Amino acid sequence: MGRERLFNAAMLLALLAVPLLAWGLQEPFIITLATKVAILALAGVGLNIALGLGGLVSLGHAAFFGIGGYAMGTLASHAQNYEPLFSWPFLFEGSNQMPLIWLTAVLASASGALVIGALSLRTSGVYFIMITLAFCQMLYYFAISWSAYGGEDGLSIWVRNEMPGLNTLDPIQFFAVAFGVLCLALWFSARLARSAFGLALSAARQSEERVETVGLAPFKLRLVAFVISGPITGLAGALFADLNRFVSPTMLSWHTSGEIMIFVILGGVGRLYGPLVGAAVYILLEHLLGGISEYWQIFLGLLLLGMVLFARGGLIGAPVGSGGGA
Amino acid sequence: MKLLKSLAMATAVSTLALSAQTMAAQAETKIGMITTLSGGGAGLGVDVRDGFMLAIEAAGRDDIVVVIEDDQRKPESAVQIADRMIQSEKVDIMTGIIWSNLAMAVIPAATAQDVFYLSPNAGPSALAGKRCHKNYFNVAWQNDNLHEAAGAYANDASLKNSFIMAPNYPAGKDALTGYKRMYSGELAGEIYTKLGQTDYAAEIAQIRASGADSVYFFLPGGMGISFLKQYADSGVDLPVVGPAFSFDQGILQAVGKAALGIKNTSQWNKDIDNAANAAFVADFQAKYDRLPSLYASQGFDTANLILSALDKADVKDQDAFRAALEAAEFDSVRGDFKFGPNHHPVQNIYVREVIQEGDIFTNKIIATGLSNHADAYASECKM
Amino acid sequence: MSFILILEQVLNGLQFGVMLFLMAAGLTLVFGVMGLINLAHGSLYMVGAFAAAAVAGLTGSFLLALIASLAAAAAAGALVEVTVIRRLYDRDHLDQVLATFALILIFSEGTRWLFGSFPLFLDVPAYLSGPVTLPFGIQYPLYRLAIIAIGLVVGAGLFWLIARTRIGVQIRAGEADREMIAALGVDISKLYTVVFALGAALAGLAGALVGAIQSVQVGMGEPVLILAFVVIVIGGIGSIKGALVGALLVGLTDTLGGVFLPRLFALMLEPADAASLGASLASMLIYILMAAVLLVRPSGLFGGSA
Amino acid sequence: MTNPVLKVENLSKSFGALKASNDVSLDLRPGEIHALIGPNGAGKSTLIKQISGGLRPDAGRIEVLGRDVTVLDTVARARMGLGRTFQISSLAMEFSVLQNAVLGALGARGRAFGLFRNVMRDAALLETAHDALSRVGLQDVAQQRTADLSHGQRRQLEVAVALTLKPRLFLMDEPMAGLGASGSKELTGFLDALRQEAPILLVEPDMDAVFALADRISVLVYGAVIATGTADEIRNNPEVRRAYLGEEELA
Repeated sequence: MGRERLFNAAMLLALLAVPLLAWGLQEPFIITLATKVAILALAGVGLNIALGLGGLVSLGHAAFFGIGGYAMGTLASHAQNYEPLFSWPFLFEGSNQMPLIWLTAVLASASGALVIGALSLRTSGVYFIMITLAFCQMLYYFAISWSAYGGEDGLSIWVRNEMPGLNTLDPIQFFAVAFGVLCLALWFSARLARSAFGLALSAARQSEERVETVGLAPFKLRLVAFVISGPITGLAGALFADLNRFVSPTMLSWHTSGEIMIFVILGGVGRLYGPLVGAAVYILLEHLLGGISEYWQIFLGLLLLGMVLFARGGLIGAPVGSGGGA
Repeated sequence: MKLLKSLAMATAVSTLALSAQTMAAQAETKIGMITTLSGGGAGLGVDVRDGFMLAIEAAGRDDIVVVIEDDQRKPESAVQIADRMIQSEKVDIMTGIIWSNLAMAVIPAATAQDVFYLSPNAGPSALAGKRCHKNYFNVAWQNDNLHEAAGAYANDASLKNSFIMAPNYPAGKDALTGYKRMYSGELAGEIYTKLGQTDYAAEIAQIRASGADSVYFFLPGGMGISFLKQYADSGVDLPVVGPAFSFDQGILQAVGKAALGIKNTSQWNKDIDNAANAAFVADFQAKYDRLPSLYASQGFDTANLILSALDKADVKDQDAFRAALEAAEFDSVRGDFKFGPNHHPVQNIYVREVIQEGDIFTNKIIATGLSNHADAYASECKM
Repeated sequence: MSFILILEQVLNGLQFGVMLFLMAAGLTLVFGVMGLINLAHGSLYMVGAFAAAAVAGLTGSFLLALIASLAAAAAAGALVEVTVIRRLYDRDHLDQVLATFALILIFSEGTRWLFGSFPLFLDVPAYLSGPVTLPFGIQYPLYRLAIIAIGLVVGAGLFWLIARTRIGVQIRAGEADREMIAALGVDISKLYTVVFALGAALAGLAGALVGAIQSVQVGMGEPVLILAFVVIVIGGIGSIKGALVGALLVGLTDTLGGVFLPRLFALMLEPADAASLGASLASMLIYILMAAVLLVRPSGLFGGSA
Repeated sequence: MTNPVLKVENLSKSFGALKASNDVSLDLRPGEIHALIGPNGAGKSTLIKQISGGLRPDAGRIEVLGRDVTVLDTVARARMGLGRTFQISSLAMEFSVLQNAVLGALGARGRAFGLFRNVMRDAALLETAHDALSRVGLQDVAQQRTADLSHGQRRQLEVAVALTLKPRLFLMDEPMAGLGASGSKELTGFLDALRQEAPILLVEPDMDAVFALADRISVLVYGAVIATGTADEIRNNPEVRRAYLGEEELA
């Protein structure tokens, strides 16, 4: 385990060093890029709890990513237009305070995860992949036609939401917020993996029969895992929407689910820092290849294919060697 | 061959820009173009870019740098590229976005950071009305204009009971609102289809049963092609009217004879007789080996507008440059071109008919739907 | 709400269902026999359509175009199977999803590189175009009837192949127990290539048939891919019968839902809201249907193993 | 004789034409080892699966400690103290031996929703786990990955995990399979002592172990119990001899 912990620490330090360096060189865009890596890694960490620890292949995590985004969009748009969101039981005109927005995003995506999880976990294998995809598509089509919040045109927020004590408009400070939340999530998922719940959940992934025989219900374990995993991806959705100051149905599309899954697989499924490495590599590829040619996505496709076929344990598996896992 | 040429040119330009980034010479004007160059909707972005670069290269100025990037039709990619262009490459002017949802994601933030945005295509109603901005100009039209002209034409052609149809998304609702704003007849039916729908058999059956005397539809890209082919094959021969989006050069060849004779509204066509237009059509065909579409004409006009303003003022002096843009003293392919108070064009919108010249399908102007038409949101705009 | 309109809509639903069956049959076959999730199946649909458009453009014959679509898709399928898919059989669904997700990127942008960024022309042949009057006075496009006919013929051929021929026996055995048929001396790798190419050919044919009345453009395969997955999940993965029933069910639900839901709401709400609420619910309908089926039968109507 | 810990009454289960369990009735008394023998395919595993809750019988009742469990699932029956080992070992292969044992102890505790504290530093769980491992002789391979264990060691780990549940009765499906002569002898001694802790329903083809251990033996042939009795009664029962032992001369 030692080598993996060293590698993880190096990755985290790199993610911290790059924007600080860019801040010194007055290169704000690199800071924004690093913030995007931190936020998408957070979305991956959320999925990795369900996918890496619990073995739940969910192709619908964009649903929570989108719910988090729209939670932010709804509150912030009402705040900026001074229209009350609801007047009963108290007059509430939305808010542009990040803590309250995060809380709403977490609660909304947790309840979404509870409903979708309770229904989807009755199936398994490919059917589970497809039913999570179905729920995600349902939300996607709903968002497109829900004209109250921009429908397919999406919803733009003029000014990034505020964080008490920080000026979130300054890229480096917003990076600090995103980086902090990512570290918190990584610490939490590390503790979770080693906790009693983590042990039982991982056992359910390996042998459902064994977990039943010791008297623990796999369905409950997986549902709780889903309800923990959803809000973390939802929180990432809220932060992502704040990064772009824009929310749109594309956050809910199955392509987004696919991309979040790519972050986890690229880094190495079940690897604690897998999503961080996966997100960083994917975004770097998208950024670097983007300029090369009009048909850059062919190269992206070839690289992804090569990684899946040859880097068996994902990008962390290769340098750190096998072993490890949850 | 032409693909490789435009590919090489695009790479050359962007690598040139990347290298030029380090020594940001003061005299230089930097233009950032974000448009869709991959995926299903790439045809529109390629046309805008080719039209734009045709004018820039014709001017032969060495103090203009153009950075071109692909937004993959994804709002978050467009925002990310826009942030880079504004924050790190310090562009003075931005342009290129095709789709309304990407425009809404990028333009408000860009204009708020003192960057001029000249839209060659997307003209969402919000940016023409309450949320207009002094740094935002639209060179093409406001999204409703072509639909309003179609409504006006329907009255002239005494169509009394039209069946109208659009996808179930904001631009679709704007389209039918625009049509109804000018149309004075009855509505035999108003239906919204699923975005990206490819099979319209059910809708055509409803049209057949509705007793309408004409059909007005707004279905951009592949949706329009599918509908037109299935409509032609269905034996329902009610006259069809549509906006230019389903009848421009890139789409017409894929629809073929199913589109012959169909009326559509557009602010541009290749047979508008003025010197600039004739030269544009000839030069475009010579350089890119294909007829220009209305998107190419919009890209070309946007470039010439910038060039005319640069002749009169330095882009760093924003007020002077804005005045130069508002004056719009350049010979547009549409003839005389002027802006309304909310920086949206006040222009003629023609009615075209699809014809066949040799084995190429194209359009010819048959009437003027609306002349000197401004958009309906100008009054809400307080700059 | 005339009776004729209802009948016409049912025919539309059937035609859409039959087309979905061509797509779903290949998908469920590949998963049933090789246990592989192939997200790139939609790209083979696109390859078929582009091949047909190209050949129709050169030769002007629709028949040659259809044959070309079968051949091109089968060739592309076999090539992809030998180079990439073969390495994925023993990998878990995760790696299969990512690898085939990458294949979508390669196919889409590769096709755009070869054929350019604009939609291609592919039209219904003269002898099949225009409407024909059916009993009850329904005017219905001849070409759509042709699609229903071709689809049913191909479907029957597929059932015959699975039930009666040697390859069919091997396919059914492979679905039951992959290790067993390897032990029995069946050349597994050849069988897998054949099955994959067969699935690809079916998708290519569907692409060509539909391409004539829809738009042949990059990315046309993706919305159909999602529908095909919904179909095989409802029908039960691995079961051809399930794919047929699922396809017809989804075809009818999507078509009739799109027509009747807005009218249903129009009784309650005023037109504009009814239209957009109806349309949005209609687009969500098949996903609601799939979730409902899975809740009642967690492995599909005719589903075997998950 | 106090009332039985486990009572099975008229249990029937058929798969199409095959009657896997044909009106089976048997019970398990405290402090007893009740062996279940029969030729392959007699329906022993199907019977075990129905008792443990993995399979729902077509007819009949199952009672554990006086409570009807016929409709309860595996998890509920396990919580009532039904410990089980599997014929084909079903363990968490990626885990270490100790982690599997701790999983058992966690199951015994019942609440698995501790999200923060490191489970491998939970003194109570570790004590139960180490105690069970040492009783089956696996304490010195505690840190090894289960996947790297020998087949015999995995059988021992199955028993150990069952022990951590502190069950009120054991269902053991061929625990001796794959153990060498010495391993079987050792486990036989261990089970002999274990019966005081909780009675054992033992399915085991190894005749020496069965006759050495079992207080009572039931013989299952084609899904039906043809005889139940002490080792001697079974050995001399003509029906058993004909249907099952046949020419094999008994030691």
